[in-house]
Amino acid sequence: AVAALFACAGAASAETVVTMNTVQIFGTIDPAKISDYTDYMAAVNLYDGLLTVDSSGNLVPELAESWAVSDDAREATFTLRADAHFADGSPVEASDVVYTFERLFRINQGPANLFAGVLSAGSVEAVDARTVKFTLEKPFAPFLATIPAVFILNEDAVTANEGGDDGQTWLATNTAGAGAYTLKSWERGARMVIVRDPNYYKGFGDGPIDEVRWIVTNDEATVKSLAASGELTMTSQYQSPDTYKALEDMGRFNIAKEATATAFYLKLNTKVAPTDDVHVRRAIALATDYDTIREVILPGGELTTPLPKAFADFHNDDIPQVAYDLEAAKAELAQSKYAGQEIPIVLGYVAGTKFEEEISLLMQSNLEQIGFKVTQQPDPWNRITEIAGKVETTPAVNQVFFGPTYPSPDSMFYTQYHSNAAGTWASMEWVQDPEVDAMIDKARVTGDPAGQAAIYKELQAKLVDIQPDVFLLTQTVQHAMDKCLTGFKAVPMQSFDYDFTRYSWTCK
Amino acid sequence: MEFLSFLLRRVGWSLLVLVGLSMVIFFIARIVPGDPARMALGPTATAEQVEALNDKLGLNKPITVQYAYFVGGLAQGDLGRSLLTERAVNDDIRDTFPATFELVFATIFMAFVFGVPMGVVAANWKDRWPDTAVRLFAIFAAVTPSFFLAILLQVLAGYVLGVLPTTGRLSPDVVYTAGPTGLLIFDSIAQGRWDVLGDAVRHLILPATALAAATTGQIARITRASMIDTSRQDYIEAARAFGVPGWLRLFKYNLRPSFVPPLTILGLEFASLIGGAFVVELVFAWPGMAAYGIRTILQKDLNAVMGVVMVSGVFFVTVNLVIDILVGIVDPRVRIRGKRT
Amino acid sequence: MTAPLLSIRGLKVRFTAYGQVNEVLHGVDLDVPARGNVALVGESGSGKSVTMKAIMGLLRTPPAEITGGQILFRGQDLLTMRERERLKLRGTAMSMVFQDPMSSLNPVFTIRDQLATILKYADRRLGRDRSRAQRLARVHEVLAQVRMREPEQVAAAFPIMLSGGMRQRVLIAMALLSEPELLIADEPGTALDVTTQAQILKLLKDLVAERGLALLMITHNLGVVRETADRVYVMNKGTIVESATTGAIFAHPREEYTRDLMAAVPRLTGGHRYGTQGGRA
Amino acid sequence: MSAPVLELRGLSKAFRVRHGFMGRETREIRAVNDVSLTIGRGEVYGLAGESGSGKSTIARMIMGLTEPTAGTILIDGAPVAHAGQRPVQMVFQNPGASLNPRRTVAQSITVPLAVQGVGAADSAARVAELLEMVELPRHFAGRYPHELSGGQKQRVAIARALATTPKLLILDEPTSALDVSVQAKVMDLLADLGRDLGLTYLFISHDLSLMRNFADRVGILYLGRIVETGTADQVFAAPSHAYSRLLIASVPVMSEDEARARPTIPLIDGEIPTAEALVAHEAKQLSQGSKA
Amino acid sequence: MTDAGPITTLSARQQNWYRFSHNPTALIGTAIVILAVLAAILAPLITPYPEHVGAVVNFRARHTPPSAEFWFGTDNVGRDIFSRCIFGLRVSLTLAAVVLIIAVPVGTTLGLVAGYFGGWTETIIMRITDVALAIPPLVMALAVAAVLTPSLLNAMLAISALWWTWHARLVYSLTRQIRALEYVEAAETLGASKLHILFREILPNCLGPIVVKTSLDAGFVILLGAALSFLGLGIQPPTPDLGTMVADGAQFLPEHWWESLMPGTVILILALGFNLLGDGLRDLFDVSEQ
Ligand SMILES: Nc1ncnc2c1ncn2[C@@H]1O[C@H](COP(=O)(O)OP(=O)(O)OP(=O)(O)O)[C@@H](O)[C@H]1O
Ligand SMILES: Nc1ncnc2c1ncn2[C@@H]1O[C@H](COP(=O)(O)OP(=O)(O)OP(=O)(O)O)[C@@H](O)[C@H]1O
Ligand SMILES: [Mg+2]
Ligand SMILES: [Mg+2]
Repeated sequence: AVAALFACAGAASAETVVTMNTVQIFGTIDPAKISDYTDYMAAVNLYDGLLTVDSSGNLVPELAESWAVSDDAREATFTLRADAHFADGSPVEASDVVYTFERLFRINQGPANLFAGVLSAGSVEAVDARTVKFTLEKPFAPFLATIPAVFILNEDAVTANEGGDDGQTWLATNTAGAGAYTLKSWERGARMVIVRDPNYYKGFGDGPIDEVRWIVTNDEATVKSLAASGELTMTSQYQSPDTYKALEDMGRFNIAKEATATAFYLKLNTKVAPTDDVHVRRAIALATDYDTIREVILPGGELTTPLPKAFADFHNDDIPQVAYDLEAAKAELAQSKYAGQEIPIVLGYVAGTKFEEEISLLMQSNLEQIGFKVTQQPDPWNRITEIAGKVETTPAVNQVFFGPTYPSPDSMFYTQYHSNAAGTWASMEWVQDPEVDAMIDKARVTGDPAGQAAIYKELQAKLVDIQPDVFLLTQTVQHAMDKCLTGFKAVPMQSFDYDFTRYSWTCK
Repeated sequence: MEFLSFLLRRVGWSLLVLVGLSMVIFFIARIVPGDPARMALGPTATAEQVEALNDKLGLNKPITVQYAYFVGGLAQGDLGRSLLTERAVNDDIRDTFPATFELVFATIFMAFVFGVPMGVVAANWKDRWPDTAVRLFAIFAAVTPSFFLAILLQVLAGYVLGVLPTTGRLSPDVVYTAGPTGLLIFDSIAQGRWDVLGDAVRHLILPATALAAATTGQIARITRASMIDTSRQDYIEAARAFGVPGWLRLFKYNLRPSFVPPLTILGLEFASLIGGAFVVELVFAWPGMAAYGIRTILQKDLNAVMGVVMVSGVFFVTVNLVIDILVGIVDPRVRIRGKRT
Repeated sequence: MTAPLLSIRGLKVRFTAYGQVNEVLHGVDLDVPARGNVALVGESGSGKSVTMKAIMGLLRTPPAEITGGQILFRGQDLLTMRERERLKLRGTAMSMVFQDPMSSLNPVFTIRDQLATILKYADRRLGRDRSRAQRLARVHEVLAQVRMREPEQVAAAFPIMLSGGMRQRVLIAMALLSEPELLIADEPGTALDVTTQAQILKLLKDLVAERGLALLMITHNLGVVRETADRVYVMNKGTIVESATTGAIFAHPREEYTRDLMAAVPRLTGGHRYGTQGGRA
Repeated sequence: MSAPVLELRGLSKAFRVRHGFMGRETREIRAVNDVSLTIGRGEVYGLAGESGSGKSTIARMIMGLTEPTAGTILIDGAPVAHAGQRPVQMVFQNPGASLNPRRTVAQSITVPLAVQGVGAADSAARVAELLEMVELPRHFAGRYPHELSGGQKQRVAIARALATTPKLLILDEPTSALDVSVQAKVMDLLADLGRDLGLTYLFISHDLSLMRNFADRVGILYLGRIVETGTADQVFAAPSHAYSRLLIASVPVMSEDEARARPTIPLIDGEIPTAEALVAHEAKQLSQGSKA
Repeated sequence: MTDAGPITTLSARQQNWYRFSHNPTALIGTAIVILAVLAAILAPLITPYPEHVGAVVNFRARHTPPSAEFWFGTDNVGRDIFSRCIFGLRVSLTLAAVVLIIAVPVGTTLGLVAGYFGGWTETIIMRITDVALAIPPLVMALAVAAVLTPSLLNAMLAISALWWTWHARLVYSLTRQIRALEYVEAAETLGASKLHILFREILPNCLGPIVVKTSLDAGFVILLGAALSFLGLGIQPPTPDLGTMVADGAQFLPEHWWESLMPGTVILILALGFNLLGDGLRDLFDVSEQ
């Protein structure tokens, strides 16, 4: 007993703490509202969903141990794990799942949009305590892929704190999930600390992470000095190359590089001059110095179509990489209706983002060589969201990142190219092409993966042909990580790679 | 009596200023680009969802109706909900204001404690080396942008010294929930938590220094100029003739009549620092209202923007009222002969 | 005869402005014996105030510059004395009444505050031990001595609240606070009504007679000189042109300049109405 | 004598002085108490009195720098306008304070000239002329106040007031800092101007010998009230109020003749009495006399 | 007759010039400012790489430390920082000069008027000032940025719209203090116009603090310009301005220190020049100084 006591005390003092910086603040931890990358980072640790996603984009069981989809793809049934329980010890039951979805539909924010026209109140039923059945209003092939985005709430805990607003106030600062971690403290805008729940139903592997501290800072110097003082364990994925270099030089860090499913585009507004002419768009693609961008400015992998190669089964490998060739660009431009004159063009990007400014300058210097007259237009993010709302205000060229919110190509195509999704920063191309819409819709109702793949490959060819974007690169994420920390693997679903149950501390 | 009526009048006017401010800012905040509902919901949200949220927030009502809602809420002390944090703006401000207040207060304290004596020293040894030193320092301090200084201090502390913490208000392993005021220094003293006090002060030093430099420089320069003007007066000479010692002459006889300009600048700074603290707060991950304000503005989180501006407006108006009264106290001539028909 | 308390020898002062030099004192000689009651008269701008400031060490250098001479106080040359030593004398051993009552009082402190501070540091230099209450009592006492009707209230006032004459009396009170040996008064009675002036002159005379104060009074009022001073120095254009006992000088002014001065004094009996056609020369 | 240039009717001024914490207690100082007087065109009215008796306050009220608590001020028979629009000028008691330290002598003197629309060239000439009038060398035009002696500042102030020809000129101790020979010249000048231009003066001074030779009529102010008024000759020859007698008796004089001309004051307790003591003494005697 | 000899026979203007030209700091300040202006005008002639101001990128030479080739090093896209600093003077100097030329007179006049007249005038002006001061600059800038197209002129307007308030407040306090003085009363009784009293009697006695504040402002304005560029208002890349260069370079601290330190030093020297000049002007107005 004495030994046990000592062991305990020893363990307590030898807690493994991971301190990570994040560049944005945590907006919310309410599963019905989480929407961005940072929100998911916290939620994926604090909550569990029915399914989750692994690094190859496969769906893997979490609260549900098994699931089945009916032949007509209109019904999905999940069976919950018998041993699954919430942080307060109560078991996870089908009614909790029903409650979670009903609440999501009522609030109609966050992941709710994934189910618009697919599920609504009453579509989710508890068959028995451990079985839930989803009835889809229309066939929706990517349905299963959207399931990990919804985290299951403890109905009893929330209704006890309902407070007239579906527990929104309460869940803004409290958690009621079955996740591996619980919230310890949260200073909005500055810091969040979560601690491991030793009773987590799935248990932990070797060298589990006991505590995770996120420090909100987008300042490179802060990150460097945190690292220098030994406080930092892991950086965000958004540091500058210099910072990675500096941290690597400290000796304590590994720089982990991973290709992701996030693509980086120059979105060309197909409805305004001069990018309304496909020859101009192709000329821009030819005048892009891919190597410099991918190797010097923003390390990244090849991107030949709108779809990153991470979607291996769906990627059209037949399309070659465009080569940087100013002569060819000039020739292409000569075919456009703007040929023979100085062509004014606006390059938009997010103000204050170093690499975007660099890319913009690089584009400017190349474009001016082939006869464009460039105006730079850096805008703060909020302004970009506004100008993206109208064709006329959307600049001709825009630098935009876009990554899948659920592990299906649909996430990439629908949001960016479908007419129904027009008017957001993700669709600054204003493609609005009936053919494209038809292909996206068709893929959505095609249950069989091979059939889907065929449609998506054709769609890629079509999109490359009309060239609404310059496909700059697929993002390579980099993290400087303490050499003792292992387990990071990129997952093609936002922030699921920061699920700290997947990490371990290998030093003693 | 007279003072009381003066005070009441000024408070009344201050309220009017706040009403004016609320109207101006209400309008301005709506000009700021961005669709709040769209930004809150993200790019994948459907148009219906955006519409629904706009409905819920009342953002598609005429602006006058929106303003009436806002004032109605304000009258009940309710600033509405923040889109960014999904919480009541009141709660957000209650959480973040003390941190900013503490920072600003520490800054003003430093600016005052260093700036004024530096100005005095420079004026007294005009054109000699202490003056040159102070002037150079003041110019350096005044034109070094606070973000630059913040980063510099942080790099210095992080790389070279490693003694002072570079982020947050308290170390993560200090277990403490702030008391009623939310001001760590004050609460920890009230509760006798000396360990917390020490930790809080150590956290405060770098951000406050980064923020204080420009103000200190300004105060030093203005104090110097004003002191030199006053030192020409006969009464300073008279004090010398009666053997009043040099330091007293300097810090009392000369400083007090010279105090109106530094006081005014200090008052202005006090308020504007709340707005300017955000860079420092961002660099030092300081959980303050300035950083919150910036985020909400960039997200066009209208309720939160209004809340932050109104709170800092109240603060500003109060500080300037106090300054105006102090000017009267510092220079009785303003009071006695100030009123004329 | 013992050496005088204050003795000025060949004092020369000049001002430099914009690179141009302007000598205003060309070698002033003047003695004030202990218990002496000396008057310095002379036309406006002749250098009286500058002489006095030189004695007190208040000339601002630059622009002023003492280019020659000695100022001996108790036989010691003030001009070569160390500043610290000199500071010890000011306000205690020697004291002065300023000419301009308005600008010589600090506008932002009450009279009481200013007087008590001066007294406190005079006490400190003299090693005198007095409580604050005692000092305030002394302040009120001196204010009463200079014929303030309500000393407490005057003490509580800011300078701006006092009339010209009251301010001048405050300045006199300031100089008398710590019972100096030498008092230099620059036109101490100009802003006072004659009754008060008479009383204050009497007070000063009494101090000379009873306490052994040495008084150097600068004035334009020859009537005042006649009724108070023992000895008169007449200054013109930066030099002393004549000096004699009061009786002698009023009986037989030697210098033309002195005679002119006396002739210009208006008479209480009237008969010399102003205006060139009014019959005056 | 023609219509009065200045008429004061029941003019009073009480200052409220605040004491204590945040000025909770107030006390009244009755600086001027029910003063009435008239000054006719071309007349010189001398106002004398104890220091602090309210002379400057009266002057300030006439100038519109201080609001009276009661009473009216009529200039040329009409109630007065704002300060600066009154046809009145004043030489302030404190020459040092009434000159702007940042303005040269010439700049200060040109102020009233500019008001009259005198051009730059003319006004330079006029400045030189005015400086000459007050016995200051021409080159003083470029000096700043701190470079002047007390008397020199006072002369600049006089020159400035003379730059225009106001209906009424208030002189608050205009020559207190001047030596007698300059004083004589300045007074001559003022008297000449008064006669030639028909100026009216309100002349405030402690120098009663000077007043005797300058004023036509004299008023004696004591504790904020006019206790005696009459022609200069009357008042000086036979002062009727106890305070006036004390005042005249205290004038320092140059000769024995003058000393003899001063009224004699009864000694109280073997001393020259203070003003209060004397006034109280006479009042007592008066009441005893009436009883007897 | 007084004849203490002339102190000086110089006119007020000659005296001012004397005081100014005998003040070493003022002369150094003037020299710095004149040099900066000259450098800005002659930038194309005196910079080694004038083309680096335009659309030039050279990623091979990025982040080069200071050397004989690049005196101040190169920035993140390989442009010569020295050349950009000198060209940056153009924008920064214009910005500072125009803003201060608009804001200081406006603020000063309003402060004078409010402080002197009191009553309703004071209430209205100062309460409007309070409202304007209470609006966070960033909110204001964002709103202006939303309405106006990005250009240097609009940036200057936006900053001026914020800046006058500071001077209004400062001058207001000073005026309240000075209007109680006797020489102001004297001028009033002399019938001097309000204009004269405000600008000739009161203003010269407030100039010390105003000049000092203004000369400090020059540096602040240049830096605020950077914040505006960040918000998309103001000057657009690749045109250089010093404030933006400092702000951008700060992201590369401490490794590539020259990228923000060099333009920072230029601002510093410029500010030093303005401040020394300001001190010189202050002494110029301080007539008892010789
Ligand atoms: N700071 C100064 N700079 C230049 N000249 C000065 C300065 N102070 C005084 N003077 C000049 O020195 C001379 C003597 O001045 P001082 O004040 O001693 O005269 P005064 O005899 O006291 O005259 P008054 O009786 O008018 O006060 C005057 O001509 C005056 O202009
Ligand atoms: N602003 C003020 N506040 C309070 N009391 C004042 C104020 N101004 C003047 N007094 C008081 O009013 C009374 C009259 O002052 P005033 O200046 O008129 O006297 P005076 O007759 O000119 O005296 P003197 O001959 O000494 O100049 C004095 O008791 C003075 O203290
Ligand atoms: Mg003198
Ligand atoms: Mg008076």
